[in-house]
Amino acid sequence: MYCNQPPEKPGNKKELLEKITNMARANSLWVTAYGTGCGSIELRPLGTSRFDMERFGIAMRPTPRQADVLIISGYLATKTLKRVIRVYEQIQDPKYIIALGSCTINGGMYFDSYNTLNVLDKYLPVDVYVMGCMPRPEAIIDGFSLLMQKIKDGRAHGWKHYKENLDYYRENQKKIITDWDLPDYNW
Amino acid sequence: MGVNPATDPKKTTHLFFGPQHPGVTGNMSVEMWFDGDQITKAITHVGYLHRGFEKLMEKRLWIQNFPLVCRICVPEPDINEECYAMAIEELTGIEVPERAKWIRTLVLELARLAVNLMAFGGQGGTLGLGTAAMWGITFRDFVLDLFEELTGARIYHIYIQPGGVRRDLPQGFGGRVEKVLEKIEKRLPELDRLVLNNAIFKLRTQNVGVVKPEWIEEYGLVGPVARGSGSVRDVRKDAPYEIYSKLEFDVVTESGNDIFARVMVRRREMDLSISLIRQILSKMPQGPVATKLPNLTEWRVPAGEVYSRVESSRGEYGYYVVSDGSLKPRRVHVRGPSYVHAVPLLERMLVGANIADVSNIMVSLTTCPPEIER
Amino acid sequence: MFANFSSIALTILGALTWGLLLGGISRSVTARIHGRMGPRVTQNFIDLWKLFRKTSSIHHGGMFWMAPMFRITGAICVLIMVPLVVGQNITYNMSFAGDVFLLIYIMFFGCLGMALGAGNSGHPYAVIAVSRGLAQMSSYELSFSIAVVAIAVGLHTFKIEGIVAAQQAGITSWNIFRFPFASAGALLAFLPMQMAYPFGIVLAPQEIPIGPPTEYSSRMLSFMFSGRALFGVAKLILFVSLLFGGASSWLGLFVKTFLLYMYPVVVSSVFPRFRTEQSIRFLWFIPTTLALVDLVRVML
Amino acid sequence: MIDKVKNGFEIRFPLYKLVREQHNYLHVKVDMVSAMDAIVMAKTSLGHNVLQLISTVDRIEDGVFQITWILENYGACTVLLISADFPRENCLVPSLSQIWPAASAFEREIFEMYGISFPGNPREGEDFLLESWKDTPPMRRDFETEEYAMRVFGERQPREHIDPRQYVGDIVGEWNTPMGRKRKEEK
Repeated sequence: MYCNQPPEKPGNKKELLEKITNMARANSLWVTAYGTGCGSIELRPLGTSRFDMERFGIAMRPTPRQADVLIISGYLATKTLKRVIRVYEQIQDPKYIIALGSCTINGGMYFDSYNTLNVLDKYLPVDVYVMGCMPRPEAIIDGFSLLMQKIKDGRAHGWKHYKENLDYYRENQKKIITDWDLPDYNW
Repeated sequence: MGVNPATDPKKTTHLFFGPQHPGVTGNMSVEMWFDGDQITKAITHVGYLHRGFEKLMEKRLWIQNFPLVCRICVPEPDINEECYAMAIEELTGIEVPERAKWIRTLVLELARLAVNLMAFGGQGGTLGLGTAAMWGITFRDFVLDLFEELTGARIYHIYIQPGGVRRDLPQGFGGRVEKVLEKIEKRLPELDRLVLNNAIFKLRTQNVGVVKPEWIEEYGLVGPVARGSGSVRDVRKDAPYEIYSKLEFDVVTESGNDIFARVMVRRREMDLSISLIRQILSKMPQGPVATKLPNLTEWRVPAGEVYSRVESSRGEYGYYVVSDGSLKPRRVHVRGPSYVHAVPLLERMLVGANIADVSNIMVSLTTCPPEIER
Repeated sequence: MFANFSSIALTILGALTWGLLLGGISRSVTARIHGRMGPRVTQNFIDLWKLFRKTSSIHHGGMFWMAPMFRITGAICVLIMVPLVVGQNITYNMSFAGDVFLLIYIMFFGCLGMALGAGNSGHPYAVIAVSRGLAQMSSYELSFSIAVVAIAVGLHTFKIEGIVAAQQAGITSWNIFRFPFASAGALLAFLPMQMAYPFGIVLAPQEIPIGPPTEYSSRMLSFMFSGRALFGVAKLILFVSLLFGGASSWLGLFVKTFLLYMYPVVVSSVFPRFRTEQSIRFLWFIPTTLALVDLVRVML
Repeated sequence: MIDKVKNGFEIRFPLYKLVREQHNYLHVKVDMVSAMDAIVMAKTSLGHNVLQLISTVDRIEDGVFQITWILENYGACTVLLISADFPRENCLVPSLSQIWPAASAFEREIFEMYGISFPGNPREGEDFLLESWKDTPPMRRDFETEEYAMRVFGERQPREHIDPRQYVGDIVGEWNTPMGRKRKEEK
């Protein structure tokens, strides 16, 4: 009942309040615990003593409902894409995507594979790309700090873009997922 | 046609465990039906990480496949390079210099130590003992530092090549390995006290996730899963490759059949790896580390078929390589140990298990999805 | 009357702040045990504000929305009934004779509300967690109730104020020394109350991510967090009043609640979880028996 | 040890072809009719009672699929590979899932990847690695993965190409080569 209506278009918020909230958002990024690819092996050292992402307020949340950030850690197989779309749409606004690895940018070494996406941007709005195969934990922290800066400046609106151009993204997604059985928009 | 009692919708609950789930090892999922707290049926779903490696390898040159094979197993990539290089050496007859063999064994043992550290802590992590997981991964970082110095990368090393290794050990590398080993050895007893001497850990792992000894041959179980059930099978001992025949060691085996026995096997394998690394460092000969290869862009491997085996931290790893004498391999089939552990064995073990023990069992089998799906 | 209301409002605000701050400190302490730096102490305030400002588009029926309110209500009720600082009448709020029984009931009430709301979300993990949580709650409430009854009977008062007043004759008159077995039972029941490991089966992230709040997000989650912070402080103050002689000054209150809060934090970072039936078996046998020992001793 | 296995094959299947032999390794090729008999014999009387792998090679030029069963003897640690050629058209291979429960998963994968059917496998046709695949089975030699990737995932953005000679020339050569000196003089 609730999943078949198009999403509300986000409006403009009050300026000062939004600025303060953006500061809070940047300093409390909760990540969905979903290791979509091999890059997730470097997310584990990221939590331990040497890198310790909790210093920046970054924490892992087990459910997408409570998270802000979805990390696409590497290539996406078509079977995973379906789940990732579902997870991404269940995250509440505002939400951000960080994509790790060269394979999300342009396919990387899997450019001719029959089962992995080439350009992630066509299917999901990526806020920050971290290059490398695989990116070192320092690089991932750098990507996080870039995202923080974007949020503070109010420039991280991939989620708005996704809602406004939902038709474009849906068309691309349905091209790959031939047996589309998800709701039109699942919240 | 009656309703299957295991999936009767009136009596059982249908649940997807993963792929977005913190308790699942990597990106895989288990679909299960449960009645109360007891699982009545489980189906493993894999394929979320399928990259079509075997197809891509048929489209690449022999040497171009080295960056691909190491990505088949994320926590322990060297085993793939070793296995693939062994298959090529078998087909072409390239001789590996003596020192290269020792270096390869050193790298394999370091990787095994790193994986076991992560798996040992991770077993505590699935039960809520986050401290053990954190410590295990921190100690693993020390080993990754060594890899970074030796190969230039933390995770994917691409260090082993046909006919040797990419470069010699840096100056004073042995001393730094020894330092790291001492550091790990000093801190392991603390981890032991936290995990193995913990009454609740024992309560959760003993007599849980039992692998019956007769399943070993029925399913073809390998590695710590088989050795935790009394098997003494270890490719390093039974069919020694590289220089394992020159090292002194006993196969680690436990007879508990349960998760605790598997954890103990991993723990003792760590000690074994440390002792093997020490032996390698003390006996390593001097000499060249690589054979000169022909022009790699026009390198034709003679036609033939070969199945090469290597013992990884999760068990026997096999590469079935077929060449038709052309520039590219005809077929490379990777047989990861998780294949039988995660699909048929897990489906069988979960029936009758408690819902709280799913990720516990899964981690004790150290299922690694990329090597199932490739 | 006005003074009463303003003191209640101040109590709630202060308890919320102190609860969030304690949460931040406990995250740091856990991080230090892991060998990390840990987050800022104020991290929980930032999280709360961020959650409060997130949009939410989830709807699972009326009970789903009510659940965090139940929890907050339960927490506030406990908070305003327990005297904070001995001797300062302004902090007595709504203390009355026989409030011990009401307290035990109300502590149950908040959790029941949570259970109803989480059950209404329809998520299978939430339902599993609710059944686990209720089973465990019925077992720790038993030992906790017996312990409280033992203390109340021993001191011949069912008023918290009276229980606190009876402990003012120096450190040896604290109930933890006068009723050691009942206190041990109550302190063991304190671990599952705080959802600390080894009794963390309700919020087990590796088994049922993450239990009742699975479907809660944004504003609902922020209410739930503040409810948890309030409830945590309420429980701390209750335990300090029951076992540790109450607080004779503000500083004493902070120190005592802080130390008591750190006990489950430290215990939970070195223990894995029990399974549901193991947890219930433990709670039915050990803390209940301990509490019963003192009850029988008092009765005789 | 491996001689005993070889003798067994010589007695029972005199027409077998020896592919490769080592002290703990034997690869034999039998015809498709006697493949099952060979596997059963290896399991019951030759001690090779553990199924490690079922693999397939698409020999499109001969019009056959070569199926290889890899059996191990855990006691002696010897490997036995039994290969057989099956015609490529309407390929049917007997299933081993009644003998080894683990065979079911291998056979499901081969069905998906090559389209080879294993009559007798109760779970054949369940999705294993792929989801709703409608093209040619991907591991067949006549399936072109790069062409498929271009068609479905779209071409990836071309990489900015830099000619190293020119690039280095721009930086260094400007001052050091005769051409560079000349260019400098012209400036």
